[in-house]
Amino acid sequence: MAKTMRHLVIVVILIVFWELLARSGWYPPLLFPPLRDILRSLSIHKQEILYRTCYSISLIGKGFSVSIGVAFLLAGLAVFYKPISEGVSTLMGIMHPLPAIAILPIALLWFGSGNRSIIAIIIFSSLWPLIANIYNGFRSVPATQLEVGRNLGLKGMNLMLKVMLPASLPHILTGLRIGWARAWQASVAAEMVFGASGGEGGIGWFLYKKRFMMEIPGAFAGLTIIIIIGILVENIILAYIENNTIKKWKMAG
Amino acid sequence: MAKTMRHLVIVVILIVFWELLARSGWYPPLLFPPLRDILRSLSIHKQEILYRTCYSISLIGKGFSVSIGVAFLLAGLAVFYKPISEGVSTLMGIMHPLPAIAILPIALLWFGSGNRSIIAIIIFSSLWPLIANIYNGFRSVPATQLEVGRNLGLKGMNLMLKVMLPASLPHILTGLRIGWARAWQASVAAEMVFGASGGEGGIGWFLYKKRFMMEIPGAFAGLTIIIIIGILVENIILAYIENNTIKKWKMAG
Amino acid sequence: KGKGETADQISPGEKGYKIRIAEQFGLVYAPLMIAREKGFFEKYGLDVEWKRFGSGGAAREALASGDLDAAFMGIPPFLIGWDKGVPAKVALGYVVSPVSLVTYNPEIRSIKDLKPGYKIALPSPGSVQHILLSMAAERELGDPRALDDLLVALPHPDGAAAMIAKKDIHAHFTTPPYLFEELSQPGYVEILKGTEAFGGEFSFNVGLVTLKYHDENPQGYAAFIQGVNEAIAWINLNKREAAKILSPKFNLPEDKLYKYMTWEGMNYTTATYGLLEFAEFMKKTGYIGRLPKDLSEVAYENVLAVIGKREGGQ
Amino acid sequence: MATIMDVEGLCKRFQTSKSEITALHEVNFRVRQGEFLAVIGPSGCGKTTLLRCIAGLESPSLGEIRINDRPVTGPGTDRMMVFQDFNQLFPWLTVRDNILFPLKLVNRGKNNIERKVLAEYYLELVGLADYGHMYPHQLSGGMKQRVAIARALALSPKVLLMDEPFGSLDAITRTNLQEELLNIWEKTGVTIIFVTHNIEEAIMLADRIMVLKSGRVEKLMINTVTRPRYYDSPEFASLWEHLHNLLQGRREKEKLKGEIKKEVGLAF
Amino acid sequence: MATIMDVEGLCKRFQTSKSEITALHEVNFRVRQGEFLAVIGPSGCGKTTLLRCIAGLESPSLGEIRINDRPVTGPGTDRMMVFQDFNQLFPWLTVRDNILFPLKLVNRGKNNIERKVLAEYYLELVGLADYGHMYPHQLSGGMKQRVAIARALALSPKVLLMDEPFGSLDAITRTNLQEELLNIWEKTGVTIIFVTHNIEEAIMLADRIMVLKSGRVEKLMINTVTRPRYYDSPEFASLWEHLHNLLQGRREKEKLKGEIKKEVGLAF
Ligand SMILES: Nc1ncnc2c1ncn2[C@@H]1O[C@H](COP(=O)(O)OP(=O)(O)OP(=O)(O)O)[C@@H](O)[C@H]1O
Ligand SMILES: Nc1ncnc2c1ncn2[C@@H]1O[C@H](COP(=O)(O)OP(=O)(O)OP(=O)(O)O)[C@@H](O)[C@H]1O
Ligand SMILES: [Mg+2]
Ligand SMILES: [Mg+2]
Repeated sequence: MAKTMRHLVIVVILIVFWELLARSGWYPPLLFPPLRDILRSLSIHKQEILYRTCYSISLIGKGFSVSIGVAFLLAGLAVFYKPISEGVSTLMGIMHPLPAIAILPIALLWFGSGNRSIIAIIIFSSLWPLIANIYNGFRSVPATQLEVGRNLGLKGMNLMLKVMLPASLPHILTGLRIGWARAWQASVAAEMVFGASGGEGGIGWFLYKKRFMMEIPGAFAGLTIIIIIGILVENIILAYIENNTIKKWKMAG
Repeated sequence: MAKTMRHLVIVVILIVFWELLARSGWYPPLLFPPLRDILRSLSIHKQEILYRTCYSISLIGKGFSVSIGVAFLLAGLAVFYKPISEGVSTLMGIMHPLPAIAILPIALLWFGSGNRSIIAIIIFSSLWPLIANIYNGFRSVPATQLEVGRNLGLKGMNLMLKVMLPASLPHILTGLRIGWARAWQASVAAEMVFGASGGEGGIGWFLYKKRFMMEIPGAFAGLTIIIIIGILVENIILAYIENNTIKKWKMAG
Repeated sequence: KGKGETADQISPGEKGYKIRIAEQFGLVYAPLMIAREKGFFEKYGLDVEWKRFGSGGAAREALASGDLDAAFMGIPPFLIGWDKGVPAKVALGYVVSPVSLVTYNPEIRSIKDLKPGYKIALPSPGSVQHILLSMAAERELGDPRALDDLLVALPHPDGAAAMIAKKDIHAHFTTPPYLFEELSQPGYVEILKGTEAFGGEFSFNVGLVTLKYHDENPQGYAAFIQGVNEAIAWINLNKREAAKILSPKFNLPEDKLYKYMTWEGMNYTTATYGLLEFAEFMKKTGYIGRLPKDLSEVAYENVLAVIGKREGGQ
Repeated sequence: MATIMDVEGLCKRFQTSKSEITALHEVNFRVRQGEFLAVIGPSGCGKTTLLRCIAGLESPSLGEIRINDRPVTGPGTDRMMVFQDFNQLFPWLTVRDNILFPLKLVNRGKNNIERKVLAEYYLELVGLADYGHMYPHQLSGGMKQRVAIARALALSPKVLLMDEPFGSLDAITRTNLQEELLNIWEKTGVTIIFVTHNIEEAIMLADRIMVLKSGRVEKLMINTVTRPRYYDSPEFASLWEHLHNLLQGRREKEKLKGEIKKEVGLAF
Repeated sequence: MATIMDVEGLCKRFQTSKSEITALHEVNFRVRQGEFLAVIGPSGCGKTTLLRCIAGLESPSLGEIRINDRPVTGPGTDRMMVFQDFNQLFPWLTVRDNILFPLKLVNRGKNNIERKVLAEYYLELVGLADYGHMYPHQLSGGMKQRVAIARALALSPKVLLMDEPFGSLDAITRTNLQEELLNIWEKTGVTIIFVTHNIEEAIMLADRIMVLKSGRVEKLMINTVTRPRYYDSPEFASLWEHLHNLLQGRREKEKLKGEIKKEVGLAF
């Protein structure tokens, strides 16, 4: 709790700093709106923002769960089969420096301009950190625990599920944390560059529209939501999982 | 060497796969060019590509070195002063989920439309992973080595430079690796979304132009270069540093 | 007014006015590229700092932040900015260009056939294309926002790629060279032309100058107008040579570029068409919140002089 | 008493990138039902490798291991291993669940209630009845080793394999656990093979002591000290002396360098 | 011989989030120049804390430590600590550089050549003259500890503080190192305070043995066994027995539970 309080204090300092800058007159208020305007815009658009946020989250949900599945599959196979491990590491070497935006044209070509492209971008950006962390996790399971598992007659899939998975939880959570941040970033970026369709579209599309209609307080309202969601997921959901697992068990990554 | 060979094999398989897809006729050749066209485009534009790549690298060099400096400073202060550690962690919580693209409008406002904005985006995207890893590294220096340092009369800056820095090298290298990938991604993405300034512009601007004029083989030539640079930095420069430091010393992150 | 007069009196050879101009990329910006290549601005004493932007949105924000003195964009995006307080006015017309809604789907022959489930790509909300589509929707479907739920915002090249790949996108409201590229594919047809939607000719792009620059650098302003004027005049007289000069810039064969530049409906001209019509429509349909009381609110004296001649003193 | 385990001609070679290491050379011995066998020897002599072969975690290069005349082909819960490592409990399970989890796996006990009763019984046996709800990180090293012993015993293995289980404990905790282990051994009658490099520990605990050196059985002797054993008894001291000399050889000053070389050999 | 170190009324309390732990209660003793003092005691009795206070890595809550009558206020190279941890060498430096680095720091030796000669001398002293170019990860545990000793000696400290330096080594390596340490001690005449929880080790090495229990000096006795010492001499056995009883107290079966509680207390 004390930690949350201190974080709040810092957030308040940042907000005050923003407000001072906005009122300083150094920047045109058109582009650097005071807090009041941002809040007003938030309250005006709250329904749309809510809808778009849920929409973004649903897209991320789909993409991220595919990523997680594929990452577990590949990392699991890579632990047991050397050639797969080589293949995955080469693919990662090639794909990691590629900005997700650079693959937009190919995504468009293969998946069309709809949600599927955005989901593809989300998968593309979250897959590599997930694989890397899960694979690392699997490889750093204490040898003794693995052998205890084998001594108990576990092998293959069973050993994976009952020993390797819980034993690599700290790394898996790190992977989820980074993967989530990247998925969220990718979904917003994809919609901002790439646009989305009017009826549908997530918070990135909201930002995009507000920017093009020069409703800058609205754009900042969207940014605020992105930040808040990021903090919520990080500090509430992931922190909750951590507190009830690896922190409770004192497992270190 | 054997490893490099195996990686090469995988790359060749990927290229063959691409060529087969391109020739299959499933996708319009205008959008999915065969390898020959990409290579031709590479050779036609080799001068421009070379120039633009160097330009991108120089921008990244500037941004990345600022990032590294700031990251060391903040991580170093955070290790010694608790309030700074809290502040940095809150800032990271707020900033990490923000896609670099979403801060483009603000960058534009604060830094103008020139290189400085692109450098700002590069700094923004590479700073957080650098800080996180360096800070982690400093905190995981073996207590015994720190105490040996203190026993030898080292403190403050000296202890930092002579013990903590080398002892946290594995984490620092991880940070550099991730930070580099993010800086490179950000510079390409920023130029693609944002344009470039003056008469100049990097490889992202090249991609942008080629896409704009629907010269798809040229765009893929640009992508190829991005991939190659990524692999070079990762497998040659960083691998060289690793082989001559932490691998030689068998230090584990 | 007096300032318009001084503009005409600038003689070649003077030096030293700084101006920051947005350099954008595309066929419609050909005159600007010619002016740059042939030094028409320098000829009138301008010292140009070129700034590149990836989108009109970014250029508009730069105008607002005072980072830029002059930029080119469509009338609707300008009006949206004006409505929100971007301190700039129209300094000259620039180009009249074909802009059309293209489809490859034989079941779509007019916008009435665009039923839910189809998707229409255009560059961004609030763009010329978006407003034109609204105008057509109002006329033919009775509701300016009837098609809004079908829109997909895609940058031109991505839109064209999606059209050619026939993935998800069924129609694309686009401009040259994508328009030409798409129409040269078998089975791709125009179902709505910009002029039909608008009901006449309109400036596809206009030149904007910030109030600050206009007021503080009357000579620079005049030189800018002169430079663009001369470039446009030169291009209209020397299309062949212009194609030759610009062909390496666009990486296009000279012939193809010439064909594009002389396409029917492509007209580089400093006259401004359609300013008020756009404003009225956008006010009526809620894209902007106010209407200029008087054209002088959105355009400088030299434009008013021309419009006064052409549009009967509105 | 009947023979429970036969080790015949056991050889184990490891292929490394540079060379081949022979960890065990032709090891032969038998273990009787209910016996307590200690294995001692210098570092690297093959003690762990021997236990791992018996546990089925390594397969022999040559030779055979038979439990009740059936050859060992892989790991199984009839031979439970207790490691030196404090890390051998699953940190995500409570002490009780660490014992219940293998019981469920091998389907011991008819239902959950019966298994819980079993788990409590073995926790009681190692003196940890009150700690079932705790997580491993909340226990001291000695307590963790006791849980590991309880877990192994709960599966009622034919043979309990213990690889320096008290190696990282301080002297006093160690002495306590040795006494407890003897108690449990007496109560359950389980067969124990116990690896250590501590001579006192071997003498305190075992019926027979096997001295392993460079992968060969140097000696397999009966522990003549009568139980209960005391450190200060003359028999204890003489056996200690005997084993100490066996292990160290007649060491001269000059040998020191040679020893260092051997250490380096291991480190590379 | 002259007194080199005075410890007077030393108390050390640790503030934890839940309570205050008193690790040392009123510890008083003196160490003579060139003496070899062993400190033994059960886990958690405060041995490490005592060494750390002397090293200046912790500051006393009460009382004072004086070296040659000057009070200790912080770490310094006049008191060099050798830790139990194999991790105490800097992995990024070769064995030689691990010794040269502190020499350069404290400006010992006039120039680099002189410092190199010094480093070689101490490497020779611990029997590692041939290993100067190697990195720590290429050495065995015992060799690493010898390098740490050489590094500490190279700075010619007044007092060498050793915190269970041989704790994680196997019996044979340990015996060798004990002999070597005695040799070095004789050659250099350095004062040594040596923490261990191994009774034999304390008897083998020390002039005097201090028994620490719950942060108090339970006993500070002169080691009456004459050098060279043998494990099988009757004096050795009787001192061993005496210390063993002192450490363990008269332990009854019922006490076991109490001990476990204590362990849990530590683990929390
Ligand atoms: N997986 C392996 N690969 C290669 N060599 C191995 C492997 N396991 C053990 N060895 C080698 O086999 C020999 C015997 O090792 P083992 O671990 O059985 O010794 P130990 O008697 O248990 O030693 P310690 O007392 O140090 O635990 C050593 O030389 C060791 O280096
Ligand atoms: N930094 C600290 N904070 C809180 N308590 C501490 C700290 N350091 C030591 N203690 C406590 O002080 C007491 C003495 O610890 P110390 O490490 O000196 O024991 P020791 O005799 O060295 O034990 P061992 O043989 O296990 O090394 C213990 O109860 C320990 O928990
Ligand atoms: Mg072993
Ligand atoms: Mg200690």
